[in-house]
Amino acid sequence: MSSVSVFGLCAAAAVGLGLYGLITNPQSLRKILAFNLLGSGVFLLFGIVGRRGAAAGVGNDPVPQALVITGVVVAFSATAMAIALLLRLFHTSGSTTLGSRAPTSSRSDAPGG
Amino acid sequence: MSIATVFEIALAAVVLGLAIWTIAVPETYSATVGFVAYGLLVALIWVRLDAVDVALTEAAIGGGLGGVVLLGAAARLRDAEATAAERPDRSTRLIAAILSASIAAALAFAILILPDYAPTLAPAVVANAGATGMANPVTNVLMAFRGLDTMLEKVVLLLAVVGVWSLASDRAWGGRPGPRHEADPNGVLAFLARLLPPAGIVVGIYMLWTGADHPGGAFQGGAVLASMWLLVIMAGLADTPPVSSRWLRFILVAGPCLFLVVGLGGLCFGAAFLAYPVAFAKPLILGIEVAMILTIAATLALLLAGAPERNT
Amino acid sequence: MNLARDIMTIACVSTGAFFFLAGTVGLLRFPDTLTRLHALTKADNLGLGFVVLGLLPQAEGLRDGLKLISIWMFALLAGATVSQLIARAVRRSGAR
Amino acid sequence: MMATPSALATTTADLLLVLLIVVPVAGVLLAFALGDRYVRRVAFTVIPVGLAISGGVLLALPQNDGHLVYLLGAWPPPLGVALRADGLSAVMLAATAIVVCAVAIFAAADFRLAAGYGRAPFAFWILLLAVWAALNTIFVGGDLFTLYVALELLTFAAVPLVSLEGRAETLQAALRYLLFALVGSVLYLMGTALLYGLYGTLDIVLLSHRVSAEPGALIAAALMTTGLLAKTALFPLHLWLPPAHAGAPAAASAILSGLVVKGSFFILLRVWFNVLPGVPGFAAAQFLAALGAGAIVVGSIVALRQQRLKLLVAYSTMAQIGYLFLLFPLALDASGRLETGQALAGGLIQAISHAAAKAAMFLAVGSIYAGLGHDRITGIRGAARALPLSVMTFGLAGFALMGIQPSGASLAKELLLQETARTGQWWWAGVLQVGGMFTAAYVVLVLAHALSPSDQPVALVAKPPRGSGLAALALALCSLLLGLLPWEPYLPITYTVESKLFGDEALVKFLVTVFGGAALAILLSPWPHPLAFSAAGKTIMQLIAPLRRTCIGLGSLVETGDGVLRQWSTASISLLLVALLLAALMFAAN
Repeated sequence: MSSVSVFGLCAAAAVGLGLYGLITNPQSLRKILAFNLLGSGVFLLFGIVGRRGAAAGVGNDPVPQALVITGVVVAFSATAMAIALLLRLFHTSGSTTLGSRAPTSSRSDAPGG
Repeated sequence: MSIATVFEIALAAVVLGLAIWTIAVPETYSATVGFVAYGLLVALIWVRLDAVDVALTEAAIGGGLGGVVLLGAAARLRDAEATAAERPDRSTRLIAAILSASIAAALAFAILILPDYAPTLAPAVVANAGATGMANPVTNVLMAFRGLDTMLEKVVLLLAVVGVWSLASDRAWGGRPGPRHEADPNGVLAFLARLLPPAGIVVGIYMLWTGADHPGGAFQGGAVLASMWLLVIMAGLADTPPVSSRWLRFILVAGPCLFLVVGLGGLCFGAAFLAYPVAFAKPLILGIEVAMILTIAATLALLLAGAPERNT
Repeated sequence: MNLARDIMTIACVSTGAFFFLAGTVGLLRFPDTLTRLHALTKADNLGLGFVVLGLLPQAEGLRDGLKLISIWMFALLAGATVSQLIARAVRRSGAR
Repeated sequence: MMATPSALATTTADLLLVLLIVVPVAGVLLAFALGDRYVRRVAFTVIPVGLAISGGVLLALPQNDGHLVYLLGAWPPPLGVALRADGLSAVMLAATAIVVCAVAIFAAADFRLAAGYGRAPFAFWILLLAVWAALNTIFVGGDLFTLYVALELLTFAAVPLVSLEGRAETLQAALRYLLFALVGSVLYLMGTALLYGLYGTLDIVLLSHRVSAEPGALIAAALMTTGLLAKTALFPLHLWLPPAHAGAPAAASAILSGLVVKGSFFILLRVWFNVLPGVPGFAAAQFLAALGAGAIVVGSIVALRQQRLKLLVAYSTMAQIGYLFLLFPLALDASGRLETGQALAGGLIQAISHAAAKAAMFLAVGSIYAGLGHDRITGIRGAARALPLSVMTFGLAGFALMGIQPSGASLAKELLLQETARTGQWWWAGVLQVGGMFTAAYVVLVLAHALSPSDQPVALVAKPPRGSGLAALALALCSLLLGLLPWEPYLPITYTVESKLFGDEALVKFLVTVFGGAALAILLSPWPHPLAFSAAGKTIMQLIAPLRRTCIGLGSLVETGDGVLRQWSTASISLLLVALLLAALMFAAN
């Protein structure tokens, strides 16, 4: 088994685990963690693609590497923003879940203009 | 099976074990700790894949600053865990498991059947490296060939800051982000915060400088600088600046602004937007990177600090 | 000469790995936070120290050697500070 | 280096593509650096310039054979990134510029955003410009990864708009939106990685030459499509849309509902029509349209059951998004290949028409809310007298949406109906007609309440500024007149649609739509109906009471089902199911 296959399977498994965690974990923070896991699996996928494209004395195709660096930055910003939202939500309402209390069924006149 | 393969399989197994731990362990805090360890080990995978630039980024972000954000949130939300909603019932979890496994299987299948002849742009990148005078191919892709992506990514970072700040209460708008850190000025943390930053700043600048020809770059260096600033803040030696501060705003836009200006300069003096005149390519790119490292350091630190909370 | 270097590397890195192993076992097996901390810092200081020592003969130049040593120094500094902070937090909260 | 058709000398017109991105980005940076006091001024400097550039693209395109290309850094793909504009991008650019302009004028007078130099205006104006920059990049981006970055830019600009007011439920809506959108973009990114692994480029034109229907490409297509569906909030992946769009301030809702969802939809069009037109095949296209039909039915029925006007309009967006997906099966040619033809043109005109009309609707509802202090549908009787401009705007936008001549929606419907006849897919013709009727239902419902006289004089909490009302009205009129514009230079329209503005046929269509809608509204809306206040109305209502009870029961069932689908775990399970089904259908077709 080459390192590409080993880490390729690892990446696929990370994606699967991330998806599972996103669906089943009730706390938002755990969902954010799962999203990061999912993201790192996808980045590894780029790494494998790049590793297969090693040529011209470069051990890993630099284009996917650059894409991953950009992607990591974006994923980090997303995490930071999600955490800020979550903390603010906790501060405002004391809840940290994405409870799907349907806004349709609330008969109260919630303000929102 | 060579020793390298055994090592790789063991590494993959440990990484997967940590991933399972992160998803399955009941307490959120333990899960977060597991994720930080996972991020550091994934950086090792990147080294094995011969992508050291990415490994540095992953270690600085996935295991480092990202870990700090997540751990901080986990610590602040510890009390909320008791009130959290229940897990979905068993059948939902079973369906979720089957579907996630199917997606993972499809992905694994797609990876394993990738063509034997792998298409690559590595030769093209190496052949065109002369245009920038820099030897690190990743830096060349980021700064020259795909400059637009890098510039837009910096705007994404800035928008994340706007997004985080927009969560402030109206009363705290313009104030300082995050809680005030009071620490013993003679304590060990304050000692570390005086000792480490000079060295850390040198390391950060070194990573930027060496990024021209070797693995490294503005983002990795910026992450080091950001952590130094945060250390000083956490030790109570300095406070976060108020978000209305003019110089802070300028630093936060300096990187993308200079990128934009140089890009437009390429329009006037070079071949196209975001093209560098060959003679000045290296100094121009380094100039952008210097502005960028400041912007990145400030942005990352402020994203970690959170929304403005207090006016004093 | 090369052989001597390699032998030294193998010996030192193995010793380092042993300390890491012992430290991890201690982390898992010791009864309370302070003793676990003790195991952890031993692994960091000695384990990493030996690994760095073992790698020094393989370094290609003075610059690489200095980098290796500074990595060890930074790890020492961070480890010492953090374990001190943890220990103090433990003593304050009274938790064991 | 690959020789591409784009490796030609660039002209001044091509430069417009760069400016499309640079100008709003520069606006974002400048507004951020200068701070609270100047954000609005910066926005109002940037917006006319941006409008002029979009107009310039519209003018320049026919003179350049319908294609503009710019190679960034003079690096040709696959190494570099190209910006390209065709007719589709040009009309979307123009529509976006006009909507942004109108919303900006509305927001400038909106007291919530205009008051002081606080946090909300600072965020709003920067995010508005950022949304614009992201959308422009999406419309001219020629590289799948650049499109990904632009998509993330769009998400990062849209999410804080949702939580601008900082109430707990908007924070929760924003967090849901962010998380679900992130999952969507990760799925998209997965597909991108696979495509790069297979073909060594992410450039759209190069990929279109290289892609073939092999297993890896099919999996990539399914993953990317699903990710984009999640971002577009197509039923049953719409969990985030109603609370997010209903909770934001009016101007932000207009942007979110009118423009932001179109960004991911446009990328989906690019992927299906430009990158891999031969890959998805018949079954997958039918599946997308079936989801669209589901969105129309569920979205409209739930919209009719809403108590709050903003939620009604948000659910209407969900239904209208479904309408957009009807174009996919209609664009198939005989060999199962997607054809850049009239169906695509119809779908795009529908998207533009919806952008203008829905933005106008949200702005009008915002004014009604500001004026009355609430937006309960049962409490807006007499609003037509108190707030004539807003109610008229709502009505005109509603007429435009339901496809009254000469609105853009009617042209789109005409084009799509012709395609159903050409391809022999009569079942979609039925869905198209019913869709129009459902739209009429909730528009008529709101108008019936707003137009009926009130027992006591309506007390206005605040008087909405005239400027903002006029901006919304202008948008509604735009949407209503879109059908008269000459689309042929930009979109592949082959049939001539003779304008039958005042013919008998147009009148019959109008009456059928409106009365069908009225019947649906009476049958499906659970609220006390304004008809019931007159004597004749009472007898009618009594006659149909049993039927109405059944229908309302049915509606309540649909609403419950919608509630289940909008739970996080159900929605994310649906997401994975959609991905797997799409992949299976594509495998079956190839």
